[in-house]
Amino acid sequence: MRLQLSDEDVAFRQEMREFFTTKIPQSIRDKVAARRELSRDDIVASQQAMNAAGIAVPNWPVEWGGKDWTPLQRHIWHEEMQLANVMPPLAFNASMVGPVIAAFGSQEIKERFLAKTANLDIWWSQGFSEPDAGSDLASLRTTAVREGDEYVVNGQKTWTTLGQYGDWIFMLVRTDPEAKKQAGISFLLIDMTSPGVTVRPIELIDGSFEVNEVFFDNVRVPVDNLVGEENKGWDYAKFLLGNERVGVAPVGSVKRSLATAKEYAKTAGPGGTSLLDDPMFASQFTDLENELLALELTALRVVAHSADGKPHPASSVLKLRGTELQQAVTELWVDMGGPASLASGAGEESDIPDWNKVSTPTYLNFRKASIYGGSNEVQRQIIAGTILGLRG
Amino acid sequence: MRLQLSDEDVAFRQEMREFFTTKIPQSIRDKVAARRELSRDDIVASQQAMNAAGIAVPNWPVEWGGKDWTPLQRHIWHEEMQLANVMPPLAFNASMVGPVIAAFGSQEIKERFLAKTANLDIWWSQGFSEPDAGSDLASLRTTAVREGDEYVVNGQKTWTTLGQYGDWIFMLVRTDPEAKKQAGISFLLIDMTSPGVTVRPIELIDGSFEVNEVFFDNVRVPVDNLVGEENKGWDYAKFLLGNERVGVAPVGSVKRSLATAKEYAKTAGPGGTSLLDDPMFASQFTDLENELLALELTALRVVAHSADGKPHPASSVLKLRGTELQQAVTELWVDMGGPASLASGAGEESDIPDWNKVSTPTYLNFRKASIYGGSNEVQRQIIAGTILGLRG
Amino acid sequence: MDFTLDAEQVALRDAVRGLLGKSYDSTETRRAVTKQDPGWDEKTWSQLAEMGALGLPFAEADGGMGAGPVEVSIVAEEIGRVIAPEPYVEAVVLAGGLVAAVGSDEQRAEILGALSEGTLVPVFAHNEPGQRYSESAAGVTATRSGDGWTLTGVKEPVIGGARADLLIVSAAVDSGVGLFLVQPDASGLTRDGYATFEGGRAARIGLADTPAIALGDGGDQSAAIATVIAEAQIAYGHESLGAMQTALELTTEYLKTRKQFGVPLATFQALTFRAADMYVELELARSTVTWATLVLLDGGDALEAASRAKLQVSKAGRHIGKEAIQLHGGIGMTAEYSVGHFTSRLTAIDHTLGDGRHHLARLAETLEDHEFIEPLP
Amino acid sequence: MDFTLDAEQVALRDAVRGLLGKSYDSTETRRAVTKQDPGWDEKTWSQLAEMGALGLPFAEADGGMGAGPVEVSIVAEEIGRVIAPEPYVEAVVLAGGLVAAVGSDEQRAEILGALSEGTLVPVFAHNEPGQRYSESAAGVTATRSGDGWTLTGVKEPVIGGARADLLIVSAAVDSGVGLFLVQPDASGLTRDGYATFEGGRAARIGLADTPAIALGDGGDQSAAIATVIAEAQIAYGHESLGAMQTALELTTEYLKTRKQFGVPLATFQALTFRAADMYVELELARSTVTWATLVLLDGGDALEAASRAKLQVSKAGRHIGKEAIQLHGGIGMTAEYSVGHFTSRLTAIDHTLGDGRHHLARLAETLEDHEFIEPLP
Repeated sequence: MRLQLSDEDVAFRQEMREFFTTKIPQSIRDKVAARRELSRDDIVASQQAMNAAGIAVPNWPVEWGGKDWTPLQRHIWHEEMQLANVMPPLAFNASMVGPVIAAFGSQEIKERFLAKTANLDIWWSQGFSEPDAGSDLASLRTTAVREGDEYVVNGQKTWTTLGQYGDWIFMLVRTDPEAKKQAGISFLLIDMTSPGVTVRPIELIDGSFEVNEVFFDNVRVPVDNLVGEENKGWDYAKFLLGNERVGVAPVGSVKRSLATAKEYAKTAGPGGTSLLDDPMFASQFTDLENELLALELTALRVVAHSADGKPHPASSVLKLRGTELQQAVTELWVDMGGPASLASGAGEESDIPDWNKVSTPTYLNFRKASIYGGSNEVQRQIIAGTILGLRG
Repeated sequence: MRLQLSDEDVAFRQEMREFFTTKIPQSIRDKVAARRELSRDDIVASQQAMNAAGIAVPNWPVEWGGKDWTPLQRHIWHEEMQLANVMPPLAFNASMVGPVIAAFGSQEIKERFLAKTANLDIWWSQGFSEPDAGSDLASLRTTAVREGDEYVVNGQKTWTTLGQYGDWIFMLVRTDPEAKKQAGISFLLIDMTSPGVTVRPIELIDGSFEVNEVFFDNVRVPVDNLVGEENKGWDYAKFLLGNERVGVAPVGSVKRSLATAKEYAKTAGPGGTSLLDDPMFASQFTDLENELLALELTALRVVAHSADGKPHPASSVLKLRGTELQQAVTELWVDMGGPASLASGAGEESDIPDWNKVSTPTYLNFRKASIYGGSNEVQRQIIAGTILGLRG
Repeated sequence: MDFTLDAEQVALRDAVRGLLGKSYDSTETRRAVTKQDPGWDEKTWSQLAEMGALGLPFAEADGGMGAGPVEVSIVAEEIGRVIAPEPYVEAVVLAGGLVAAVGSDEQRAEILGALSEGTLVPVFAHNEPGQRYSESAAGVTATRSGDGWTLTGVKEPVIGGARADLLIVSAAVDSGVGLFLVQPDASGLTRDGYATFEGGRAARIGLADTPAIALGDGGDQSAAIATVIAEAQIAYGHESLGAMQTALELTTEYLKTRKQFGVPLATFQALTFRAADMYVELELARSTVTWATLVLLDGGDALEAASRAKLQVSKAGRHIGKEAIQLHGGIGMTAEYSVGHFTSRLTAIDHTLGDGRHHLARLAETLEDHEFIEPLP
Repeated sequence: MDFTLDAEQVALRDAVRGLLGKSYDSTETRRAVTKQDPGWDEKTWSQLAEMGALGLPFAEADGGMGAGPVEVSIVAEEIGRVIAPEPYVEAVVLAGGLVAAVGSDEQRAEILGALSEGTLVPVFAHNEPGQRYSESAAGVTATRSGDGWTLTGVKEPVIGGARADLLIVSAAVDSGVGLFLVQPDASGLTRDGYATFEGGRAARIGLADTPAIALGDGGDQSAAIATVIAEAQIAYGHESLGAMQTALELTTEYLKTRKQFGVPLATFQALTFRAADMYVELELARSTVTWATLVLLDGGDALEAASRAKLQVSKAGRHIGKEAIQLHGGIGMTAEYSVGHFTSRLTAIDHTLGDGRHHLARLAETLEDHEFIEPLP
């Protein structure tokens, strides 16, 4: 047992800190700090800066741009990024479709896609969820019927995050309607400019447009765009969802957000007094800091034990508690604002500070955190079933 | 809508307050206030004082000693009793077996039992729960086999509260082994001095002995001791459990306990300072007071709507939240004590105040409150199913 | 002690429910209304006036209906059930309440009459940037000027401030906090309106030597302000009750009808138990808020009652608002579906006139004044 | 950064687990031991000594094993797994720790040697009636008397005080808080022992001009006391981890095997989800407590680390202790069954050396000293 990082890891941490605080445009990092929405260009610029330095997709195989980092180093990379207000590489590219193509795709498909995926020259969208499916992913109904060298795809996907920016979409489609639920599903890549693909943005309760419905009406897709084998898509999806759970705890970004809130709190009381002089606020900050410490340390323990890249079952703890704390911090921001938190739509002429304006939309928006990407109910099920062996 | 009590109810409240604070021996009320265990004699003396005044069993039919009170008056009676640190009449007698006998018993059985039951000349125990049944009461296995003018009873009951004091026990027994679960159950009265009845006290985690196992080994019971009809016992039990849920919220006693805690808190800080100057304690007291107010008002609403003596479905809210608050207050007492809360076994020579000595045993003991008498899980099931119509 | 509505009150409730149920028959209808300024429906407002709902708390001599806090609470609760965006609490309870409390005979008759008829919408301009939930006024000062006054400073956010026909502005005077009537087109006045996250409207009101008339005698009105704010807090409590009730109904309906893994969600006890906990929170809040209205009716301590109600509603509203979305899952996050709007509105009310934390602190100051709370006098 | 035990540490854990598993193989065995004074098993204590467990943290020169906080944490956690009543943290970490920190060469060799061998049980007499979790000493004063000192006052509750072979008493001296060695049979000393609710033992120690010898130089030992208390707080954290782990295991086992309505309780998602939440709390507490031990190893800020660990354990221990009983139902309330004893012990530890509330307040004082917490130096 040892607390200290190795000299090598200390140096690595320093290198990352240096990189993220100097090589990512300050203007983009300021936007993240102020919790304003990033444009597509901002996100691309961030990722390309990382990719230029060879650190956008460290989790990929080295031959496709990955790094032979230890799990701890990958964790440090991820934390330092968030502490520096840097947006992580687009998950759909870096954590989802990239690793699937690298693991299961043909050489041809790897060459077609991986470099562009790492560099965000292709913006990927995710086509997994369907209406009426919820957490029951395998009940999907979008079909892909083989006709010669093409699949004809019909159906509808939903909750496609940032689908409005998407160039390509990776899909789970049903290729064998006779097979039982999980069997008969394939993993297919579709050019979103194909005729018959329609993207409809869904407005969220905070007024933002970040998820979409995507409709497929007789979309013709070359069979070359199939990843791996036909009807094996469920296996690839499980692989993907497993990766998704690694690094799911937004520790660094929540730490940064709480630290910033604490700074603002110092003048957010009536007449510019410090809210930290209010024992209830001070206790809440202290408690959240302690809970975040526990979460961060748990993430480190998980990292230290994730040997072969497979997700540690305790990853569910990170997702569950991580989103709870994330939501608690967004709520604290609103509470700090008091009535100023109402002024979400206030313009330039307003006397309300900018941070008050974004607080409540952010709070409302982050209600999603405990729903998307495996709801907290699903995480509890995983913990109860996989870790505690409690199966109904 | 009106806040004020009617003049009549104000007078009634005054009358009750007067009675409970002057006619029940102070020494017994002091014991309750100090949360010390009452002896059997204390409990009998309390109830007999009430019965002498004709107010021990107001919920019974008037001809058997009941009062024609409104539900609100019954509520006031119950609250004033608790605020005055008076132990309510023994529930097994007053709320359970008495009403069942009055409603379903023969004239003969009423005459044999009701007056003595009201006066606690007979101390009743409850023989419903069995080992391995938990909340699934109807799965009971104790049998009563008819042999001539007698039933022969064999089996085991458990969680029999204060069974060590019991003269008689009212039982659910299986009289028709062929019938389905709820059918085939009868309601039988058994003299606990009968040969073959054995009471074994169960020690609880706080070191107290208040529940018991009761064993029945070929106990011969006259058929005259059957209440109502054979195999109709489940109906009577449902009637009884319904009554049990009326007035389940221990509002008055928790209010009294919280008020007393607040008083002690004023000198319980280091060196005799006030813990109420600690904003965290002050907030917690304030919050608990507010929650208790909400509970009390909800009890009043339920009372105002319980027309025919049937339990309002929102009774489950009272049991659920009432026990949560009860437990929260017992925990607060422990927290107020700090390290002095360890000194549960300290004797006369100790410098630790008596209230510290009883705090933690009380806290541990009251973990039962959310388990017994319909666990809080059962209450949630009732709310979800009966009120919200959510049935799996 | 009686917690039931009488026949007339039931009739009022049904009438308001009928009207608002038509005006806001779907999420789409409400969204269409809240997307356009003024953020609410003038026709619905007129209909509320015709029905007498806008004049309920005011004396008949002032053009009102001579009803009381119970009738107001009925309307507020119905507003909440469909989260109607009309500024009922803001104009009637808060602004109207101040006029009724301190206005001269003339001011009362003129303003409350027009308000009751639906032809004049007054709002209370009280919040100031950087002052959180302060009940005093530090950022706007009033100066005598001839027979009248001038005001200088900034009020923000002022709910409904952009559409208002009349502003009632709190301002620092020598003796404390005064109240002033300001015309929206008065000189030196600027107003910049904007939408709030739940579909409401607020504004920044800038005042620069803006002419104003004292509401009442121009002296310290702190006590009246505190009382009227308490009345509004309690009315907001009822609005929240309505919203929580609908959020719970939407959630239980969803659990009953929505299937996952081939069975209704209501099969999953982990979900239905959470719905049960929502019900518990709602009923406890309902008890406290209803009690607070009865305290007003009884002439009891309005400030204490309001804080108790607001605290309970704050906790219940957060719990129910969050759980309603979570138990819906993804659909609950979308603006096209209804439930999220209820969560939004509950959040907005929570942060209007003091959230739970604020009222807990206020109540904590009086903790040692009583042995325990006696709810019935 | 490494959170894993090395081979020697694993061997220590297995050895202690083997020993304690035999000593406390059932609830009945433990109850038999705790019902009789001194409330623990002298034979088990001797075996722990033979194994070297009692001398772990002490220098070899003082008769110890020269190991460190990690090894101590391993023993404490095993103690907690079976809630062994032996006063390990009390005698070794707390009393022994004070001697190691401030004792003279002679005192260290004499006391720590005998402690390590299991022949002398010292305890720290520090709590005072009415002083809550104070780290100073107000109720006992030390007065110089010839070469030595005399002490007057009351210490209570002193955990293990009745059985102790040597009392280390904190007392007010001119320069602050001094530490003194007092023989249990010293003149003017009275001790009244009693059982504590979880099966432990405590005592009132009365001192009246009782002769004492200074531990160390007789000056202010506040800093050393604070540090050693922090070490004990962290060790208690490990004891709690062990107890929480077993409470969770008992609960999951019960849910798997116990049937109700004809099916195992594990069928009810409302119950299994709550077990999942217990696991979450346990793992988060485990991370923090383990980190705190590594901070000790690294020579970091012991007081901060201890408060962070104690706060997290307090919350987790309450949650897990309550839920473990609730998910068991009635059987969980009985002394014959195991789980309630774990809840009792967790409650006792929580209120020893500061509960979560106390440590939260302590940490809040340093809230503005850092931007955020950096756990790895």
